[in-house]
This record gives sequence, C-alpha cells and structure tokens, in this order.
Amino acid sequence: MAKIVVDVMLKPEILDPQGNAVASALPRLGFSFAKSVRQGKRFEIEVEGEPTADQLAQVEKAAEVLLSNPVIENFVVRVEK
Amino acid sequence: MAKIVVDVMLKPEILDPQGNAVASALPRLGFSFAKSVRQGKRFEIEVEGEPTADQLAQVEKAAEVLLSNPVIENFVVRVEK
Amino acid sequence: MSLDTVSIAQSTPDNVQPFAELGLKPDEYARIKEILGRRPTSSELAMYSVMWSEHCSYKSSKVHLKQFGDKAPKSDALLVGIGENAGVVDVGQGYAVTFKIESHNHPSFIEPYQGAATGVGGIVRDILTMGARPIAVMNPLRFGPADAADTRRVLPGIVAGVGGYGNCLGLPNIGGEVVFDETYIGNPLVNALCVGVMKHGDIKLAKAAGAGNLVVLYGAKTGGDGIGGVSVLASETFGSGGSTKRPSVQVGDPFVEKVLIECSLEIFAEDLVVGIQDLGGAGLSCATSELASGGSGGMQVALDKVPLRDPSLSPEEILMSESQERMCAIVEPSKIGRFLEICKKWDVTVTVIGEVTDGDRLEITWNGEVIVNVPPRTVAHEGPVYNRPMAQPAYIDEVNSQKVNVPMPNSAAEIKAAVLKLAGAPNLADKSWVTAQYDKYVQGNTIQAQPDDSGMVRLDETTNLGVAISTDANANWSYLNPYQGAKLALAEAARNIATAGARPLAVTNCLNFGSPEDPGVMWQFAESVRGLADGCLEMGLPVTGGNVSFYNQTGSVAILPTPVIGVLGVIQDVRTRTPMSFTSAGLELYLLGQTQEDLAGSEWAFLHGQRVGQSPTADLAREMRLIELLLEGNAFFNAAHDLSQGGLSAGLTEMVLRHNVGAVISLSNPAVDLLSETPGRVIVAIESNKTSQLQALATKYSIEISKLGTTGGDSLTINESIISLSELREVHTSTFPRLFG
Amino acid sequence: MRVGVITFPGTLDDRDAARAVVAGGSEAVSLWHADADLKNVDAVILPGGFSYGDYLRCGAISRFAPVMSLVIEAAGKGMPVLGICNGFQVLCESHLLPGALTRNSDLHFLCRDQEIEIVNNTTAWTSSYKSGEKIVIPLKNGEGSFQCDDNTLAQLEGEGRVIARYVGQNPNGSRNLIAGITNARGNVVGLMPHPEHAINELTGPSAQGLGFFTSILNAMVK
Ligand SMILES: Nc1ncnc2c1ncn2[C@@H]1O[C@H](COP(=O)(O)OP(=O)(O)O)[C@@H](O)[C@H]1O
Ligand SMILES: [Mg+2]
Repeated sequence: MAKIVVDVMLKPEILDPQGNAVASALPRLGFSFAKSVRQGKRFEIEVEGEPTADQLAQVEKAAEVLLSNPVIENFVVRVEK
Repeated sequence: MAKIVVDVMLKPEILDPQGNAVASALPRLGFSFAKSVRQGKRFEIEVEGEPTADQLAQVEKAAEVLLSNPVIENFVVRVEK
Repeated sequence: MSLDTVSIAQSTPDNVQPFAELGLKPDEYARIKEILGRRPTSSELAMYSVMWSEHCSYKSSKVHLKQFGDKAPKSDALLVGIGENAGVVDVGQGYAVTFKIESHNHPSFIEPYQGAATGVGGIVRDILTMGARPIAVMNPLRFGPADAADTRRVLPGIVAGVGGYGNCLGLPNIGGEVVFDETYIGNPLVNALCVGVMKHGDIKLAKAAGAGNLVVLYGAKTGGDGIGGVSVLASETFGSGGSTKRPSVQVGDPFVEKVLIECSLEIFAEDLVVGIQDLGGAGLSCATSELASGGSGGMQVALDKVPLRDPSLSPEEILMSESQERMCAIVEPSKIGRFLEICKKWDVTVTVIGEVTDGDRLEITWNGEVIVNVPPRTVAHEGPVYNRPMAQPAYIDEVNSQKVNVPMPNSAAEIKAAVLKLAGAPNLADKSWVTAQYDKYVQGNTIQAQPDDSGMVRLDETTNLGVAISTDANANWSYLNPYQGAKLALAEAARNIATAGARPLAVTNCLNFGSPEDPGVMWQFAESVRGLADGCLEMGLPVTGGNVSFYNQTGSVAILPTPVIGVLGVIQDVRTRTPMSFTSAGLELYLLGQTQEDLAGSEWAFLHGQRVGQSPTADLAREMRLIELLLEGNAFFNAAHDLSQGGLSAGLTEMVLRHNVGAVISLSNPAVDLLSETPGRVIVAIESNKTSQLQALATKYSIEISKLGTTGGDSLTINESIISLSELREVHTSTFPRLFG
Repeated sequence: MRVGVITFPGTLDDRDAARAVVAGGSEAVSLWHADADLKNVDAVILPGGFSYGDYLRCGAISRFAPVMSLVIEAAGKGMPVLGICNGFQVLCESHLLPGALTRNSDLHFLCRDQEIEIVNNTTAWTSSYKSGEKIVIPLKNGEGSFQCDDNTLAQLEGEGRVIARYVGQNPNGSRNLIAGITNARGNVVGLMPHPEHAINELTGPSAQGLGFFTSILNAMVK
C-alpha cells in the first residue's frame, strides 16, 4: 500500500545539535564516511486507498502548519510505494 | 550532490506517542486525510563525492549499531539525489 | 563582496554606507566618523551598530538606571556591582553568590522553543562568566489571555524550551511566574534568572589585562545565528527580514553548554584565566570590545582564525553572529597549554584568536588586512545616551479617578463561588502543568521550589547555609502607578523570602516596557526605576544588576509596565526554614497585617475587566518591620505564606491544598477580607500555645495581627461556606490541562 | 565497599548519586567515561542526566564510551550495576537489560514525586525493601516509557524481573507500569525514578530512596 511521506529537515543554515552529535560519534566508532550529518523527522502517513492529488495538497498544507516549523525547517512531501 | 539517507522508524508494534499526537491534531485543524501517522527520524549523510558501495555498507552497519535501536526500530538506507 | 579594510576606508571617504538599515541614526553615524577620523569600515559599522543598539548600549535607559548607583544604600555585602556581567554578593562563610535576570522576549515570540531555550542559556553563561557554578534558574513568564490563539502557540513551546535547556544543563528550576494579560498578545515576556555560587577568591571579571596575554575563543563554532538579531530582533523593526540565508533565530545546544560549564569551572579552578566574557548579544563585537575596554584597551584579533560552522560568513557577519555556547577568555601564555588540555578533555573547540597589546586600540584583521581599528571604549561603554522625552500618559488621571466597581459576594454560596472562581483563574490556578516540565531536584540542594513563596537552595551541605530568591511584578499596580508598582513588587519579593526565614540581601531586575520613543512609556519606565531605586534605598538593598527590554508592544499598544524584581536572601540554616503550609490539624492561623479595601489592580477586578483606581501605597518601613517579625518568628512558625495576587482567598486555597489539610476560617467582612489585595500581609500557622509569643512579636514590630481560624478537616470553611478540598483542588488544577492539553 | 559513579559528558546526577552512596554507607568513587579502568570498585552506578545531550536516542552514544566495555564485562561476572534514568537508558542501549525507554506518552518532560512499589526485593539493589513496599521518590524524565515486545514482556514478568512498578496512573505510558527491571542474574538493575534524590526529607520528597544504596551492602556481605 502507498503512503505519503513528509520529510522535515532543519534549514541548512540552522544549527543541528543532534546531527552534530551523531557526526562526532561516528568516527569514535570507527566510521569515517560522513562529511556531515543532519537529523530530521520523517512522517509516514497512511491514507485510505491510493493518495489523491487533493490529499497531497492537504498534506502540503498540514506539513506547513503542523508538521514543520517554517521558521527553522523545510519539508518535502512525496508518495512512497 | 548525492547524499546517503537513513530512515529510522519505530517498529509497527511499538507505541508511537509522537505519531499519535500528530494524528489526533490533524482533524482538529480540519485535515481528514490520515488513517494513521508514524513519526520517525531521517538522517542525511553527506559524503565526499558519489557514495560508494563500501560507504553504503559502512552506513548500513552504523545504522544498525548507532542510528537505530533494533529493539524498537527498523531502518532503511538509500542514496538520494 | 570585497573586503572593506581600514586603508580602503581611508581612501574612499565618500562611500555611501547603509547605517540607517543597521539601525543607526544620522548623528550616531556622524559620531562614529568623528571618533575614527574617517568613515568606518563595514566591519566597524557592524560593530558600532550592534553595540550602540538599544539592547546593548542602554541608550534610552542609562540616564535613569544611574539612580541605582546614585541612591545605592551602603552595603558591605556587595562584592561586584552593576556593570559586570552579573553582580556578586557576600553571603558569608566565604561564599559569594551571583544572580541576574534577563529577558528573551522577542526571540521567544518568533520561535518560542528556541527563544526561551537560548534565553536560559544566555543568562547561565553570564553567571558562569563571573567564575561561579550555576546552581538554579527561575523563569517569570507572561502571555496573552490564556485562551488566545497566540498564547496557545507560544506557551507550550516556551515552557518546553525553558525546560529543555535548563533540564539538560542540570539546573534546578526553583520558581518564576506565569501571568496572563491581553497586552502580552504578540509580546510574550520570557525572563530568565540564574544564580551561581563561588568562593570569594574565585570571582572573575571581563577584563583583558596584560600585554602579550592571549585571547582565546572556546565553545561552539560560529554560524550565522541571529545575525542582526540584537539590533533587529530587539528593536522596533523586528520582523522585517535581512538576508534570507541568515537565520534570524539562534538555536541552542544545551549539551554543548553543559560541557562548556564543566570545562570552564575546571579552568577556573586551576586559575588559568585573567579575564573572561561570554558571547551573548552582539557576539564577538561585544566580547572583544568589552574585554578590551575593561582592560587597558589594546587588543589584536585575527578574525579569520575563528572556527566557523558556516564557511560562507563574511567578517562583518562573524563579528555580529550570536551563535550560542561560546566564551572568550584572556589567558597568560604560560597557562595556555593547560587551558587547551582541559578543553581537549571536554572535547570543546578552542582557538587562540589574538592577544592583548599595550596600545589602546582594538585591531581586528582578516587574513592579515586590518578591518577594524577602534578605541574599544567607544564601542562598548561610550555609546550614545538619550534623555528621551517623557510625559505622564493621559490614562493615568483617568483610571486613577475611577473606582473599582465589581460585584462583591455576600451569601455563603456567593463566597464559595468567588473562592472557586479565583482558584481556577489562569493567573492563580495551579501551575504544575508548567513546572512539572522543569527538573527541580537535580543537584540535590533544592529546599524550596514551585509552588513555594520563594525558591531556596542549599549552598553548603555541612553548614546548611542557603539562599532564597523570589521574582515578582504586579503589572496591574504598575499600570495604575508605576512608581508605587515597582516599590510594591520589591516589597513583595522581599517578603516572599522572609516568609521562609531568609534575610533579603540584594536585588536584580528585568524592566519590560513598550517603546521608549513613546513619551508615555518612557515616563512609566522612569517612574518604575525611580520607585525601585527609592525602594531599594529605603530597604537597604543594593541593586546588583539587571536588564532592560524595550519595544514590547503591538502597534501603538504597549504591554503593561512590567518591572520584574528579583530579591535574593540568605538563610543560615536551611533546615530551620518555615514552609509555606501546614501539615497538621489544630494549628491556629493568624493574619499579619491589616486588610483595607484594596481592590484596584486586584485579580478580582481583573476578572471583571477592570483596571482602574489607585494602587496601594507602599509602606516600606512597615514592610521591613514585618520582615523582621517573620525572621524572628521563623523560630516557632509552623507555616507562613505571603498574600499577594488573589488576596486571602488565593492564599488560603494554596495553603489548604498544599498538604491536603483544610481550615476553618471566620471573617467579619468576608468579601473584602477575601478579595482585597492590601500589600504587606502574611498568613502564619502556629501551635495554640504560641499565641502570646506571636502577640509579643506583633507588639514589638507594631504589626497588626488577627486570628483567622484553625487548621484541619477536609474542607476550606469560611464562615458558612464549605468548600471541600477535592472540589477546590479540581477547580485549581484543571485549568492548565484544560487549556494546554 | 567502593561504589563507582560514572560521569559521561552531560551526566547531571553524578554528585547526587555519590552523595547517596555515602549516605548508604559506602565509599563513592568517581569514574570518567573515557577511563579504561574501574578503579577496583565493587559496584557501579550509571547516574541520571542527559549524556551527550540525549541526542539521537537517550543513552545511545554513551553506550560506546570506553568505560562501558569494562562495565559490561564486570556485569557479566556478577558485579552489581545500577542505572538510574539516563543510566537505565544506557543499560538498555548496551543490551545489559532488555527493552527500551521511549518518549513519555504525553510528550512532556515530567518531574514529580512518584509512588512506586518494589515488587522484587531479591536483587543487589532492592534487598533493603520489603516486597510490596511502596515508596515515594522523584520521577523526572522526558523519555521514560518502558517498551519491549510481547515475548520480552512475558519473559520479564514470568521470571519476576520487574523490580518496581508505578502506583496509580501511568506517568509515561510504560508497559505494565514498569518503573524498573533487572537482568536474569539480579545484579544489573535499571530504574527510571531517582532514589538518589530521596535520601532525606530536606532535599527530597522522602528518605525512602536510601534503600537502593543500603541494599548494596547486603549484596557484598553475602
Ligand atoms: N535594570 C537594570 N538594573 C540594574 N542593572 C542593569 C539593568 N539593566 C542592565 N543593567 C546592567 O547593565 C550591564 C550591561 O547589561 P547587559 O548588556 O545586559 O549585560 P550582558 O551583555 O552581560 O547580558 C550589566 O551589568 C547589567 O547588570
Ligand atoms: Mg554577559
């Protein structure tokens, strides 16, 4: 079944203490791959049936007013199979 | 530039108070689309150049030991453009 | 953008500069040119503009705040007075205590969680900077009406932000206020107080002394946070954006601050710094200019050495950045090795960015080119000073001439309804919804916290020496009479400490007002300062520091004048404190002080939409006698509770609910007795065989006393009105959960 | 009797835990997260706080501290280990204890005096209590909701490894009102509320938390 996913990330210019904490923990554990880590939120929204254009528009709106804080965060809405 | 993304979600059987809070706030704001909402974490990892197979394997490992807690969470690693 | 250097500034005197956009007035800009003998470079302009903003320079308030020094009472306790990051007082046994209150109002309106969080972070660094270990925080908060949409937006975030930051630092939150009024819509007040303790010898100052000593920046890396935040956020123009890529909000990292605290305390313990300054508003501009100005004046800084989170920042932006969790220390070269080692232990980023010179100029370079060359004093301490016009606003005579006209309860049913109405009113209802989000136990020294009259912490586990702090404001009274309002708030804060048995010692204050460019607001401000300065002189309490927050207004409507007064007191043995309520039946309840018909500015009048009449007049000599009575009575009082907002009705409600022990009260004039808010009153509970002792004290200090009733039972009974504790509790505790979930 | 108290960056209740250890009659020995030495202690406490800011997940980063490998090894040999609040979270992340501690069900940090019932008094840390004894100690956390799968829960209950339960309304959504659990051997205990903040009535709601710190003496005498 399809679900609508909203990814919410701090804007790039905003300090991300959590991402930083992860980024500095990785090398201590021997992982060297990361140049930087940002941590955000992922919302998985289950809808009845296949997501419709109208639902997606509603989700966009909800992402803007509820799921994200536009002062410090950006979001992306998409459908995931 | 490509980045590696790790999505971490609570296992379906684990209580998700944050997702529930969102799910019950939505109808109060007039949004009726959601059957259910789950809230998880999204990590965006920036690597030097294009992600290699070896890096991805390392990220899998890091996701398993650090980024997620296998007792309560599942994760997915992927490359995003 | 090309680099604007001092030599370019010299050769291009006529370049047009955006001083107005940066908040500088033409004459201020002209003065900068006069000081420098040329146009400022863009970096210098950035520094002057931010340091000469209202927030940093106190240009509108300075002429008034001077009174705190001019009228200062003689105090042997004062070790460091106004002018440093925070004042320091001697509390005995070799201990010194530092405390200060600050505002973070506008940032909390824009981003409630981060605004409140970084407000806590900032005041904690001020305390740390004095060389002290922070030991507790308090947060007086004010919001629009409890059911307003704006309040529902900002309150949960602000409370979570205060808790999120303070809890993570391990600082017990021991008190504060939550008050609602229409005028705070769009202007929530987030005031944050921190208290810290050290030994006398450990006091640190913001001074860059000793040529050749190193300027060391340590803590978080510098990002674009709050660039222009100080001048933009804290001025009338907030809301109009600057560069879109630069965040106007600062984000806090409490973990980094916690580590910074422990790291700094270890550095202090080994005596590795000559001077130290936190980076708060105006960031490096402020820290470098204040340190240099506090010393002999000479300092050289290589700005390109500053570790950046965002490599795209320009030198001007680096100078103005308000990234949190940073400190700047002056370190002798022989001690830098150990300094770096301690930072390494705590995994704290540390960089030597410059050195103290024997000149008298602050010189900042960028990759070798000089971009700032200024006399630091002109930036930090000799900013513009305004004697702004002020005039008593027209509303004063109008409201003062009216009389409060509200329904007064008569029958038993009406009395019960009035008590319940007050018990559930948002301003008086149980605040556990808020305070349960704050850790009050951490550090294991908390003796009193919410909902006690004051917060109290133990300083020494062996001697049981402790301090108590209370913050108070009564904006209704300040609105009716700002001079009296400030005095009354001072008296209330002092009384709140004395009820527990602590002797008031020193004062801090946070003056929250509307626009200083409005002569009426300026008058409210001036009257408040005058009242506080006079009050402190009368009570013998020095003002050790504080903060001014202007421009708290929406359009032409200013917030109520809200001077929040914090009083700190000392208690020799915390084990002897008097609790705010009783735990057993059969005690006698007495009212200290006489009740007049003081309904002006009362909660009862407020609940009926009235803010008219004359505020009470503070009688501070009497307040001081009452304080002495309380301190002496501490030896035999079972409980003592200050009466303030909501009068006797609220005071009794809080006492009976505290330990679920009821009381039977008889009042001759119940309506006025319950609802009036006459200042200088306290309820005490004593064993019945202590009556003559109380009588003797009352005579000695000439304070009127009257018997209210007896403790016991499972209801609050007032004459014929019987209010079961369960009903009272339900009303008192359900308001916040109902409003905020 | 030497009881180690570990400090991670961001630990807050280490001095409180040390004070409680002393009040309980033992010597408190401070251990630093980066230490590669347990300094000959007889037992270890992982105190409360926000180690590494509680970023990512509470306890997730601390679990990798050098000192933790020593703790894991010693616990395997039967050394008594008590994790309080954040320490409990670290023990779960380290898999010394099953389950996980997640966001409080009402999503708020909660600090209040909490009644709990000691339901297993046979562990190294609870033997001073009577079984069924009810005590009031502070609870203060944002992520104190104990969660695990049904099998684990059945196993914990079946083996009597729940050591304390919340009394009355569930404060955080923990399964079966679980406030604390132990490992199969009974030497490793995780507890969400804070006994170290209840060692006297002056600074805590009671002195009833002291039992955790006196129990450890019995454990050693045995
Ligand atoms: N209302 C006030 N009462 C007394 N002192 C004040 C008041 N407002 C500001 N001050 C003092 O002025 C000085 C500068 O304040 P401020 O710039 O806020 O310091 P900081 O930048 O360290 O927070 C401090 O010593 C502060 O205590
Ligand atoms: Mg300062």
